Amino acid sequence: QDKVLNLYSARHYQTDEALYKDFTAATGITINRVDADDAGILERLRTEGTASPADVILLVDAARLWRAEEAGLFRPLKSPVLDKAIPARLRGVDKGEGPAWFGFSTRARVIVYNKASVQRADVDTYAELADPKNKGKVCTRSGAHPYNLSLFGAVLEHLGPPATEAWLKGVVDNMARPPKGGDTDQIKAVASGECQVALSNSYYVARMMRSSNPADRDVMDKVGVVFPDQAGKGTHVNIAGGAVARNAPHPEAARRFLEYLASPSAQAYFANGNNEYAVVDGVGADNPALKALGPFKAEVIPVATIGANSAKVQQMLDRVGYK
Amino acid sequence: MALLLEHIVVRYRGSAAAGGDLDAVREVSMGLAAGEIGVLVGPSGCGKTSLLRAVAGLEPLAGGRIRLAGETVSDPAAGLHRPAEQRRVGMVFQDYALFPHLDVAANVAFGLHALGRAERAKRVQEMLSLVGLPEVAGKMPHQLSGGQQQRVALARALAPAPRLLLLDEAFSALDVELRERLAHEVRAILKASGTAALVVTHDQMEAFALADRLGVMQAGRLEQWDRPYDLYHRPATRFVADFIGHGVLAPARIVGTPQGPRVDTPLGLLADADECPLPEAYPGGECLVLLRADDIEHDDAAPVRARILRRDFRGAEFLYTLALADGLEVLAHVPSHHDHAPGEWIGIRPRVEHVVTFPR
Amino acid sequence: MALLLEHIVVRYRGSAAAGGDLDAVREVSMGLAAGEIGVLVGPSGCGKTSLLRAVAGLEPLAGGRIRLAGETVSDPAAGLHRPAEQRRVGMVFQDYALFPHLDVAANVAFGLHALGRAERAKRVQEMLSLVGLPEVAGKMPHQLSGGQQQRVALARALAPAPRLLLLDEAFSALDVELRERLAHEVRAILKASGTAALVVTHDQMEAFALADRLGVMQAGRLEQWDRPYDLYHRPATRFVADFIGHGVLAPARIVGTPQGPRVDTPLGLLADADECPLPEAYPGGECLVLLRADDIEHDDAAPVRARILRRDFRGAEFLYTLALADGLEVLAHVPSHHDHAPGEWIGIRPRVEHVVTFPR
Amino acid sequence: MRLLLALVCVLLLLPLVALVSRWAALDAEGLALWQHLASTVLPGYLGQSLLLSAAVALGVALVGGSTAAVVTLFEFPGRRWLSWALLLPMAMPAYVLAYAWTDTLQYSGPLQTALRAAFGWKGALWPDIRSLGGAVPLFVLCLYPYAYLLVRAALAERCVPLMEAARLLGAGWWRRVTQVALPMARPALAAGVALALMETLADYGVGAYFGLSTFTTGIFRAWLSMGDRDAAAQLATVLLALVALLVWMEQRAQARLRFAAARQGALHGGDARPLALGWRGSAVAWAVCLVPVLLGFVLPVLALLRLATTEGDADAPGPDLSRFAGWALNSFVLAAAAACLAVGLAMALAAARRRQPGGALDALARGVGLGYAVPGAVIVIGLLWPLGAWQARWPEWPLAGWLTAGIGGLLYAYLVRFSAVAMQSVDAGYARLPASFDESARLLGHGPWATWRRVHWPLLRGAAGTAGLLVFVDVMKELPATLVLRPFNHDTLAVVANQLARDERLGEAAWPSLAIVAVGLLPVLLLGRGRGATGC
Ligand SMILES: Nc1ncnc2c1ncn2[C@@H]1O[C@H](COP(=O)(O)OP(=O)(O)OP(=O)(O)O)[C@@H](O)[C@H]1O
Ligand SMILES: Nc1ncnc2c1ncn2[C@@H]1O[C@H](COP(=O)(O)OP(=O)(O)OP(=O)(O)O)[C@@H](O)[C@H]1O
Ligand SMILES: [Mg+2]
Ligand SMILES: [Mg+2]
Repeated sequence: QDKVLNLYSARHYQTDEALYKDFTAATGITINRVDADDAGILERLRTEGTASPADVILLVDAARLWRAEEAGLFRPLKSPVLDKAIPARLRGVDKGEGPAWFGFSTRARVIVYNKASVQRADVDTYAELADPKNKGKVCTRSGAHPYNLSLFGAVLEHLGPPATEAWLKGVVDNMARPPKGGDTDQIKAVASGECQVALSNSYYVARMMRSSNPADRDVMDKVGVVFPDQAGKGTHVNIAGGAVARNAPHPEAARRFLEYLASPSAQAYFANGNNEYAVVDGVGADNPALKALGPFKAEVIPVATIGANSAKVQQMLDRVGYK
Repeated sequence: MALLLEHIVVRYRGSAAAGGDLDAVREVSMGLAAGEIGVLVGPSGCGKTSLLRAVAGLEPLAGGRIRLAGETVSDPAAGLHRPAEQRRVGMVFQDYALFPHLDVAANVAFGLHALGRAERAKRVQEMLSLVGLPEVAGKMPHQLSGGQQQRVALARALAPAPRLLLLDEAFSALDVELRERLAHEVRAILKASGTAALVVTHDQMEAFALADRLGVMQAGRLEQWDRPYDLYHRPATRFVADFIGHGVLAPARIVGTPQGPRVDTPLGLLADADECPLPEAYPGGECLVLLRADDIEHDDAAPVRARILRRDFRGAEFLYTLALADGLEVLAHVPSHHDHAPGEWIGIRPRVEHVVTFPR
Repeated sequence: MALLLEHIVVRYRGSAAAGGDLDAVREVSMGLAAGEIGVLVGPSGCGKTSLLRAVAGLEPLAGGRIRLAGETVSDPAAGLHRPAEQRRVGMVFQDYALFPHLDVAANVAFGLHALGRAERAKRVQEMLSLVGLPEVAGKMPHQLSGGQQQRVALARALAPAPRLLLLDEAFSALDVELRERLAHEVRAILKASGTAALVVTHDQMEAFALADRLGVMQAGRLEQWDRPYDLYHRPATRFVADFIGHGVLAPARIVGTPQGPRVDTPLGLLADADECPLPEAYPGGECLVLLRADDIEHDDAAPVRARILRRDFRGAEFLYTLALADGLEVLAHVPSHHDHAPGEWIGIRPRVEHVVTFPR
Repeated sequence: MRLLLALVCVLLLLPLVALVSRWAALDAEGLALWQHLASTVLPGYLGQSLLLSAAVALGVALVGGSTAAVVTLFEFPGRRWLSWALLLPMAMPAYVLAYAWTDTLQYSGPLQTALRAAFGWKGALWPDIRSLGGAVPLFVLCLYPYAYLLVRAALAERCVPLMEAARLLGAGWWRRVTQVALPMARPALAAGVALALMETLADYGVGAYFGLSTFTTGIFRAWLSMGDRDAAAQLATVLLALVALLVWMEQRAQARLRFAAARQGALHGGDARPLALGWRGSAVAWAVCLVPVLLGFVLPVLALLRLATTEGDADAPGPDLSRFAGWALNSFVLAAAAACLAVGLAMALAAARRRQPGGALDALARGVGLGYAVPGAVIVIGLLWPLGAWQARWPEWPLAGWLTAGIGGLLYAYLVRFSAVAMQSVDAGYARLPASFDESARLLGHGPWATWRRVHWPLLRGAAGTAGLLVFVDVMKELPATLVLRPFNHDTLAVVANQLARDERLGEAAWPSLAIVAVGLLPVLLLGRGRGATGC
């Protein structure tokens, strides 16, 4: 019986500590943890090869999960528990030995807008971000950020290359200022009037809505949130997920950990602690912010395609001058 | 007066461990007229450099007053201290202090920033030619030998035509020939421009050749400040007598003779000496008399005989250290063809032009 | 041989802009026996320092060989270069190079790390007393005068009792008296311990007084390496004749006389000279003869008369620069009581002991 | 010994060589990518990088040089205090400074919001700080201490006789400073500016946050967005080549000067007397010195404190002291160990090169010096590549596993990246020791080691301290390598701050950021206390 679990995590959420503590309390398995960014984690894993001490890898970007799977860094896992708990579209493709990775939470890429100066109807699709009517109103973080790359990859899948590039060009033309800062910065910029429309991950929005800081609530009073494309393909959703490392020295502990992440308590944590959408149905309904945001239609798209698209998207960004 | 020092004092503050405060220059007074060259000699550590630095304005005075061309530049009592860069004083340092980041030409041109480019270049070439280094303008200081560096330092100090030039052993790293030539030319330049100079040297020949006024310092004091000839022949103190030239102070007695007072020395009566003091000048006439090495002639016929203790070859002559029968040691210059070995007895005779006596 | 140089060459690499490579020392050969003191003189920049640095092992040789006490220490042909710290050679630098972070005592003790604490302290005091600075042990180098620094550097070099001592103008910042005393004492120490020394100096008096062997360098070459007396009286080259002492090379002709060959000079026949070459030595007997300032006597009765061009007071004597009727300039040492003014005509007479001639 | 040093250098060069070796992987696809880059973003990257580094270099030279000159050459009330305070901004990581200033000044920040509210003004009251124009002063503020420290040390040991000679040649203080003191300190100034420049070029944090399109941003896009590590490595080598060119040019320009300083008796133990200033001069001196301290330290710290106390999410746990102590300890141990190693290596290298200049060791050392210009994350790639190759070749010797199991890999990466910092400082110190000191010591029977111990070390303690300090604070602030290479459960303050910042919890990130500053200040305090302003 393994007593330790070595975890490489790209989850940068300090509040995850509670999650790990619960696991240790429940199983007696202590967790050794290194967290870094997705790319660094994968690089390290790749280098260590057979000597890697890693058991479980947690990443926060679907494209990365796909790429790591492609690179053969994961060990497929047959787990009835996981198969039952996690919808198939949020898992890796089962090639016979089980899926290589599992999504445990999702976050939606929403549009926030300044309620005072923008009509909700003018910004309720991603496409409208490129519409000339929103000229000088849009602000986003860097196009090269994984959250944006993932969204754009999905757009590329829906529209095809020429239309996507035209759309990106339109977004660039509509920008109030060059891309900079993080998602929260965009929300604040919208609230303060620096720009009127922005993209953000849902959990940042939810976090600000739940914040006890009056300044944050003030911000949220001024902005509206839309789940785009509800009438179309649905809002873009990204996945945070995990996998067993190819050379995991403690595969059994790894399995137990992944299964734990799919357990209701862990899922509730994702929803309540970090304002993500749980993948297990019915969990997290008690998060007031998520409740306030309400249910929404998520786009359905194979993760693999998004992952494969990001290089192409980056080149388009380069061409249209999306920084 | 181009330079006037009145009772100047230079003091270095020191920790008690290092011996406490030190008065490196004590109450020195002297004057230099325009175009005059003053030379300071004295034993190592007697305060020569400190005095020059005070005149240049690099050391504050602890007392006294310095006047340059009539203008008071240092007067601690009045709280006055003109900064060095405003004194228009040129100085060549004991350690040259060339700017290592500038080539030779730029070093020499450093003090010429007021001049136009062409004029400056001309002046630099002029100065470098003067010191015999017209071809090194483009070299860096570290590529020069010691003597070459010293000459560049001299050229640099002369270039801005200072109103007073201070040379601190500025020729020490040069060979005799070059040194004499340079001393001559510098002298000529100074005379032509009416610039006064204060020079420190250890080479007494050079001091005599260069000086209009010669001073001997000891332990911070200026013992004598006089014309070179006078300083040599009429030293004011025992220290000066001892320090200048080769000589010994021998016990003597002044006696009255029909021809006037005479000095009776272990070498016999000094016959043809001028300026002999009266016997009454000293109790019982007992005194010390200065016997320089060139006051003593080797003459095998002489009645006084001395044993050769040591013989130093000095090129043109030997310097003999001799012991009289009574043990008194004297020195004698003897042309180098008189070649006697140590231990031999030879005859000597005094031939003193200027009698110099001191109390015992 | 304590030190043997065989055709050594020291080369500084230089960019083409700075004049390309420079052979600072060219094919110099010389030897020093144990306990012998060799002295090098020569004009500024002639390569003296470079030679010393090569011997010390601080500059690599470009050619030749250096042997110390029988052991080859530098031989570029054999790829041999014994590092400086293994040569047991002491050196006093032209710029002293005292360690600024150590006080005087620690500077002197620097080379004595093999000794015990008490012994070391004793040796330091001994050395400091030798150089006349027993009381500065606790001072820092920058608190010393130039001469004091130089003496500390000397004490530091002497302290570990090196097997060869190199002195690069080690006495230049000292007054004559101290310099002579130190030279004497250092000489005594070297002799007592059988240590050889190679000394660079610009003071010819000092060179003569100190040297067992004296060398004159010029433009990297050692022109002559000889006993001081011989070097003075039998200079091997015109350069040496010119460089050593005060003198001129006057045109002369060697003529046969009944008493043997004689030299006919503008001052008349040199009568009582030894070693006169035969007239056949030069075409037509035409040659140059060395007339030193002390070879020429002032004698109002002499037939040859000369006009005084310049008179330099040198303490014991005047150095007169004289012009003969035909314009030839000669120098003469005249005791300082013969006081003639420039412009006067005086009688002179040659009195040459050793005839030195060169081809015209 | 030389061989050992050469070996260490080769080891440190390995990641750089690995980067260069990726050019071998250039295929048709890679070529197409290069064409794409060249026709779209590359000119922009180059332009922004050059503009940024030129402006930062100029700023660092000006601020660092002038403040160092002011506190060493002049005497005025508060000089000692200021000369210490000027080091404070060094403890401030660039990205933290960026957060602090952005939060304060941005459109939606408290200042603009309040002003707009108070005066009814509309729109942006001043240009956004998150731009190239804003990045320049920011980099200058946190990088000028490099130049300041090195120049201060050089000026404190300035040659008194030379300054006096200049006075006697009629040069007033301005000429003395500009034409003698500063040129003499030029190697130090150049070293400081070179460090600042390399750090600027290697920066990713500020560049990403400000949305700059610098070369380094480009490298990261190639790697992260396009997943093309080869292209990233190739881009990184272009950066390397650029820096190598700059370094080479400066060294050529300085060759004469360095040699001169090494032969001349430039080091003078004498006390350098600073020029006393009147009240007007003192006021100017205060202004010159206080502005960088205020902008680079005091105000940002206040801004961080404001952030920490007002922006925090109430239900997020506040700073937990015991955990902070653990993180701080990790940071401190890593920084101290890396500083010791880097300084030791720099001293050994400098001594060996001084004894026998030229040759392979010189070239190797110069190569190692370039590591600083490579972004930390790229170094990580360069370091992991060879390790991966080794791992694949000899699975029974799991080098990579060993290195990441402890802090060995981290220290290795730190050395690759920060040896340059130590070397610059130590080399600048060595350049001021005249060769005749070594020669004297050798003639007095001291071999290389004894000479080092008894002459070099006592005279270079200041330079070594400076070197150690620089490496220490650099490691404290280092992020990408620490993030990826550290062993399990070994978080440092920088890692924690980064986690929170990435999660856009700037309020909470302010605490570990302040802690970085606090721990970084420890050696600054030590160094400042141990030696006076002119001490060194
Ligand atoms: N490091 C160097 N690089 C290039 N040239 C040099 C170097 N050191 C000396 N020289 C040149 O070599 C020649 C000999 O120099 P050296 O120092 O040996 O002369 P020196 O006889 O000691 O002169 P001095 O009596 O003036 O000290 C000079 O022309 C000098 O310019
Ligand atoms: N900065 C200083 N601090 C303390 N004492 C000093 C300092 N400079 C010089 N001295 C001391 O002052 C005295 C006079 O020094 P100074 O340099 O004036 O002598 P000097 O006559 O030039 O000697 P030298 O002929 O050896 O150069 C010496 O005893 C010296 O030790
Ligand atoms: Mg002096
Ligand atoms: Mg020399």
